[in-house]
Amino acid sequence: MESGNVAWILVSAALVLFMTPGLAFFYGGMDRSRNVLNMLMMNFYCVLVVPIVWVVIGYSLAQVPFDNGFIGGFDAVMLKGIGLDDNGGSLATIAYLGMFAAITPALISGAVADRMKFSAWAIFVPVWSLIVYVPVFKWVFGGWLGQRGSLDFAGGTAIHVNAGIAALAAVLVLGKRRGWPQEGHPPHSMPLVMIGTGILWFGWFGFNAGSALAANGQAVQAFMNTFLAAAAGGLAWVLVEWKRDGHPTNLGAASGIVAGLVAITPAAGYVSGASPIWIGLLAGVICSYTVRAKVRFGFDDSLDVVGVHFAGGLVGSLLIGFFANPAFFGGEFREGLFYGGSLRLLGEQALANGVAIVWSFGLTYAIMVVLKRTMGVRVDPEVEANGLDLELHGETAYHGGGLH
Amino acid sequence: MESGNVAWILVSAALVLFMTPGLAFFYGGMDRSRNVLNMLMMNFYCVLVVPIVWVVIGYSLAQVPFDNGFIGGFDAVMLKGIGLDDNGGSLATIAYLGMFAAITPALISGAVADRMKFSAWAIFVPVWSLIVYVPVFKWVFGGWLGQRGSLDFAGGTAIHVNAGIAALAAVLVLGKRRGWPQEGHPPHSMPLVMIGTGILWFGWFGFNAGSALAANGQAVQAFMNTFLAAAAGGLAWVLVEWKRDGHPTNLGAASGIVAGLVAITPAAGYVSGASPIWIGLLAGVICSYTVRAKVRFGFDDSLDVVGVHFAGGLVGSLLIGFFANPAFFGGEFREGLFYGGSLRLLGEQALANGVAIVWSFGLTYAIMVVLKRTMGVRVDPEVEANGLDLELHGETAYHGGGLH
Amino acid sequence: MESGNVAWILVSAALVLFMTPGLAFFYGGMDRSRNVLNMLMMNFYCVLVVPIVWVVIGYSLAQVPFDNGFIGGFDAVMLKGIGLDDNGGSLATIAYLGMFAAITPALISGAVADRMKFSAWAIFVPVWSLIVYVPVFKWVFGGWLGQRGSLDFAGGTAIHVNAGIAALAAVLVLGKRRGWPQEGHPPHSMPLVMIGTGILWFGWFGFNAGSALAANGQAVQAFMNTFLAAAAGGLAWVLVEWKRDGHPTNLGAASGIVAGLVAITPAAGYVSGASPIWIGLLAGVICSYTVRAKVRFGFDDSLDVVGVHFAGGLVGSLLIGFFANPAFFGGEFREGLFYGGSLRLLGEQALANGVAIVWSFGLTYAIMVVLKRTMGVRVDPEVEANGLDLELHGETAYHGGGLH
Amino acid sequence: MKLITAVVKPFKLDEVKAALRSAGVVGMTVTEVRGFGRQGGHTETYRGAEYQIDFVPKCKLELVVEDADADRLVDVLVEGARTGKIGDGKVWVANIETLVRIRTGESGPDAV
Amino acid sequence: MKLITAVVKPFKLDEVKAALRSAGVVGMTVTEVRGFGRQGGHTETYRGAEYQIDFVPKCKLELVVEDADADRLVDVLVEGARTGKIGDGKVWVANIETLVRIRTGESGPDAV
Amino acid sequence: MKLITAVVKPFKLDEVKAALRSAGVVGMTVTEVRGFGRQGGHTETYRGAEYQIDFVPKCKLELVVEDADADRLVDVLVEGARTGKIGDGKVWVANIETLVRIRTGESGPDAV
Ligand SMILES: Nc1ncnc2c1ncn2[C@@H]1O[C@H](COP(=O)(O)OP(=O)(O)O)[C@@H](O)[C@H]1O
Ligand SMILES: Nc1ncnc2c1ncn2[C@@H]1O[C@H](COP(=O)(O)OP(=O)(O)O)[C@@H](O)[C@H]1O
Ligand SMILES: Nc1ncnc2c1ncn2[C@@H]1O[C@H](COP(=O)(O)OP(=O)(O)O)[C@@H](O)[C@H]1O
Repeated sequence: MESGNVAWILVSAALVLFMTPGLAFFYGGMDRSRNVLNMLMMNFYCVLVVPIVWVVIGYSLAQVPFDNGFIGGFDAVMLKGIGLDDNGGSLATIAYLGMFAAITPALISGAVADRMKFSAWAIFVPVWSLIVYVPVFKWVFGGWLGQRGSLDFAGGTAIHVNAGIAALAAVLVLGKRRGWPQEGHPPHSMPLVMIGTGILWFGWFGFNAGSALAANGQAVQAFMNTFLAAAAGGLAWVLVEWKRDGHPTNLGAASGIVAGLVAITPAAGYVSGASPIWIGLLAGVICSYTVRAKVRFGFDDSLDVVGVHFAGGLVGSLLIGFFANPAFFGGEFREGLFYGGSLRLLGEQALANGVAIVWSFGLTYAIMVVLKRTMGVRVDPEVEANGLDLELHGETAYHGGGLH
Repeated sequence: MESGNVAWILVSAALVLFMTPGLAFFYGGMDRSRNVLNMLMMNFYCVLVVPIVWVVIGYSLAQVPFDNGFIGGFDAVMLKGIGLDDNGGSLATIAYLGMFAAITPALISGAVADRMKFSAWAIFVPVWSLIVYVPVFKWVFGGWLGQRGSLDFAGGTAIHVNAGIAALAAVLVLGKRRGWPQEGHPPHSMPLVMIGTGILWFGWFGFNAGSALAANGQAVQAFMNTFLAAAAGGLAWVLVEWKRDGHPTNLGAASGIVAGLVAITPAAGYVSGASPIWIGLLAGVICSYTVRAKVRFGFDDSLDVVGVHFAGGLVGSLLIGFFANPAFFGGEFREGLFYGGSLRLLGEQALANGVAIVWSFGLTYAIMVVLKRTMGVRVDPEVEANGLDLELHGETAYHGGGLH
Repeated sequence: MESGNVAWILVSAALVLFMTPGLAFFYGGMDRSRNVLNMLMMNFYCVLVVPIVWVVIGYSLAQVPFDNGFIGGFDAVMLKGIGLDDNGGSLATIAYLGMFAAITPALISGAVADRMKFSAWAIFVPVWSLIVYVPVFKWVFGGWLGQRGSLDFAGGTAIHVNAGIAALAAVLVLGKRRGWPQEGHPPHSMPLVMIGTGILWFGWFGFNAGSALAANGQAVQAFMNTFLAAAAGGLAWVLVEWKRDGHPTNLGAASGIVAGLVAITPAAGYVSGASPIWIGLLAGVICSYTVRAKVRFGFDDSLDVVGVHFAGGLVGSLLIGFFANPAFFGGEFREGLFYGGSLRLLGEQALANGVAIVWSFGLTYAIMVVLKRTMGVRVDPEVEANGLDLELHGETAYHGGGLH
Repeated sequence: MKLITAVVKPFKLDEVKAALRSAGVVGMTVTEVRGFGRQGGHTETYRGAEYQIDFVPKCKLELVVEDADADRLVDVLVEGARTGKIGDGKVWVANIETLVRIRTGESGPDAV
Repeated sequence: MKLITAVVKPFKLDEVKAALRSAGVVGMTVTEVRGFGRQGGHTETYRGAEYQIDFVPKCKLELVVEDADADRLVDVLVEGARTGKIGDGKVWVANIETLVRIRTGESGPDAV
Repeated sequence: MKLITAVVKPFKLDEVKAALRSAGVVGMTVTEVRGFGRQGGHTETYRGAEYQIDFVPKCKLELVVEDADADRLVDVLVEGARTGKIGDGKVWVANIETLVRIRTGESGPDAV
């Protein structure tokens, strides 16, 4: 592999690693000051445990042998047989994919905020990674769903839809926060939210453009798409809420940026021209409404993982059925409806997401129920009232003045 | 284009994108806690609207056709005709330049802080981008000013002088903040300022060294210059204030770093050896005094955009006339005075900046006056007193304790 | 040099620059709110003064002539003779190494927190860089210790052990903080600590993988090692404290991540497979105990520079003697004990660290004593009580509400 | 007139406020405070070092009320703030001489 | 002696302080508080969900003064803090028994 | 019963608390406040512009105590908080009518 490609994959991997702290700040800022450290810890924990799980067994199960459509095997356990030939190209890819494995369960943490036992989370993350993330990843990237022709460039189905629907299953088992939805909890630190947003967008260039696994034209287009869809998503959300709620807000901008980024993720290497703008705009508008579903349907998805990641990921994934443009890329994938294609691609997208949704929802629900029956998943009401930071982690986020 | 160059441009573009949040935190930390979200929003808004404007029409007007000395045209509207040949090289450059387009109006936000209507800002940004930024950019990079031989490596004239003088025009129309200059408002969060400073310096390597549009010797020297000038600028400011005001401060270090970075921006690909140290030192010393001009002359440039970006950009741009060293780069530009050149280069630098200043000041003033006469540019005194965060955005930066 | 390699070195250099602010936030968040700005300033000061010192004289002394085993000379003073041939490769390396020179003394700041005169620090940093850092760097990288066969990939001995033992010497001269160890001072802002942690990990990919000075297989393995050791270190620390103290904490996760990163630093380009996981786990467990040494032995190392950087660096450096795997890299270094090597490598590691420890401890102690006898190193008790931010820097970290 | 001061658990604030409002209270002033009492503090552990935090977060309410309402409102307050667990807090009542509404200059009961 | 307590709008604090200083006050203590009153709170909207924030930021001033000065200073305070808009705040006065200056141990009017 | 209010230097808080505890105090409430007084404020310089900060950080303690203990505790407090330097703060005492323990509803001295 050329040094330029190796450099690009390594940079992209570092960028995706940086996204998990970014996500932690994005979520943590939205949380109350007595639970922010629990939120940070749930996220940081993912980058502690998943990397180990990934290289010990996850990668092997997710990929090797490559021609197996359903699940890999044990051939590459603990990186067995992975050398540095090809200038380190394959090892770089494994590291890069490990970053994705780490951030995916972290996405779910926003939904279960403020009430989940950390001990349960500590078990949930590696288990979920192995029995939910790994198979869906396999099926979508190189496995049977991918082989049928569904497209997912950087993880719309495998990551956002997957984690988003898992978040729904998790909160259905976990139950609502004390006082929700009557009591509101505005973000305790909007600057922290915006720090997270900045890091997320920055890192997402690695997430999407890195998924070309080379510094080539497709990477460049994915980069441009990531730039435009995020901007369009943020703009759309801000305009909707300005009209609807009377104010253009920072949280709206941040949420719209993330919605646009989520939606372009599956499509980034397949669409071109003005398409990312349309995808971003649609995602921004739609997600600014889907975040309201939780109140209507009564599931307490604390920080809107379902409304943003599930909805945004699904929107983006289905829009590939309209906007995919193989001619532009000189690629061998199906055309979208707007580029002369048939309904076939849209059908494949629907199928792939449908399978991911069923698998992820069902198994996540099952994992949560087992955890609930064994160790319990929910903190005591008093712990919830006093705040998880102090009760579970023995820490307090801010200590000021002379009072300590 | 080699993969190494593509990788470098993409990384640089991501770094420049990251600078706008960085700028938001740098400015936002300096602001009072009741206006910090408005400040963040003004900055983030730029990366929402400008990318769209840039690819829809801005880039085309700014560049295509390339041989037009005054203004581009409509040939590349909505990226028409831009493919992925040359390994994505041209598209990468368009994305990269889009980041510059986005951060330039964001610079102005520091001047108008605490009192500008967000609705007026929402119009100002795209309009200013198209009728002020785009032409100046064209003239300097490839247009008539550049063709005459003036030098601007990464945007000293096109970005910092341009935005800096626009900031002056904007505040002259907008008027002073209530209570200024009698009432002082120390930074509400210095750690936030320093977070912004760290991000800005980090991102600035992409801004300057990326402007070589290749991972080559010129990029490396631009990188080294960015490193040294920032350090020298920060050191100079700190030493000046230590002597003058009695304390070495974080805000002084941060301001000096930014001043050094601004000053080296136009020169980064043209100077070598000890020159960046001198440029940084001079910028640090000079800007530590120019920030005082606002009180003497009575214009309320809230966060010193004029004193740092206009002054620093001008200093750096004129110093090219002394320090430019084509022999070192094997480049085809004129020598500076210290390297055996004539006054010609200095003259061209003065001309280019003079033209940018007149155009930018005049048109920015005109835009602001039109906005003032139509929708109004200034919030009500009560809004100003209560804080823009709550009044304009319906948000509060920090919510602590049990009081909500 | 290929453009891909140049790109990678430049990116790595930018990442390492970003680490110093990251370190500042990591330390600053742990500090009390009345001293956080002093802590930030001590760190930022390093990136202001050291870059200048490095290019003016440090690099030359540290490297040129290359075949001198003990100390360089004056041939490359102020970058004399360094051109842009080889596509800027050598200049890129000098910039990259300058980042390391800057962060090394910054590490020490955590130990002397809350009581050192900033004026003394301002002298200490450049002096220490030249007479402690530069020789040790030379001996380890290309000098007599390296020539004998000791290994230090990215600065375990030259940076972490060196700065860690210097921290011990510094606090022995400086004395304890008022009230220590009876009075405790919990971190004033854990989110700031975690922001620093995120930046440090992100930047450390440049620190370690960049040290291959090319985007090649060794860089990729160093990257993977950095990923795994940090995760394992964080996991180990969290598990130890969960068992021992009853809570898994964010500060534990952060400290373990840093401990893992420190320990893998010297080994990153020499070990493979599961080795980084073992190294990270060991470092996490060991450092979670070595941080307690300060209370037992009564030296007031405020933010655990000795317990984390000295201990972690030493652990990692010695473990090379067990885990070094030249066959995997096709490299020409000695095997570790687990890969069929003799005790020789371990002996060389012990020698190199021993020499670094003696030199660094002795000279740092001497510098501090001289500073103490001349200008004084310690602030007045009243300054310490009122906080260094206000007294030394005339600044306050946070200004909230209407009370100013 | 009377000044009722109450120190309560932060998460009870909303309930107390609602109860007082129902009881006719139209104004009060709240402060974030730290309490030291029988409840004791807690321990936080950072890098294995224990820090004893003696002060726990509380909210302090201050209400100026008419003499006749004082007893009743103290009861309402006590009712609303009680969890029955240690650390529920205290209420005390002091006499005050004047109350003035700044906006209008009204004083006495009219100013409440 | 008297303890004057005032709750005022934060942005009026500087003016009030200046007015009191001119009226001879040399010491006071200020607290950031949150007020609940007729002024009502405000609504913040996050992701389209409305949060009712009942408590608005206020500053509380406490001044211990000599009996003879109390009325005059209340007037100065009311004057300085008034905007005429709802939410301007309240002033109340209570009797206190002793005032001691910690530094010197002086007590009574000398301690002010 | 009596309400003792004290404004002290923040870094003296721990000492004062310890002294009061030794003197038998089992409960108190502390607030972060800002003081304005003879001590004067300080100047901060940002980008060469001076800002006069008049208010310095202080801690305010409130203790409700039995009448008989008040004088003694004031002395303990004054003792513990004194540095002898300007700005040491003030202590004042007011009468209060009732004290209620929310948890139990006890009132008067039993509620302390
Ligand atoms: N004597 C006192 N004076 C002032 N405040 C007190 C006093 N005693 C307790 N408090 C406040 O009441 C809170 C609860 O008191 P505590 O003794 O912990 O529990 P309880 O009221 O249930 O006996 C304390 O945290 C403190 O804020
Ligand atoms: N009865 C009261 N006791 C204590 N504080 C009060 C009382 N009523 C009002 N306040 C304080 O005064 C502030 C202003 O009161 P509000 O009723 O909003 O307006 P106004 O004083 O103009 O009638 C409130 O925010 C609150 O802090
Ligand atoms: N008259 C007063 N009423 C209320 N608080 C006061 C008064 N005078 C001083 N204080 C408080 O006491 C603190 C110390 O007072 P100061 O005049 O600075 O010093 P000293 O008490 O040593 O004379 C002030 O910062 C303020 O918080």
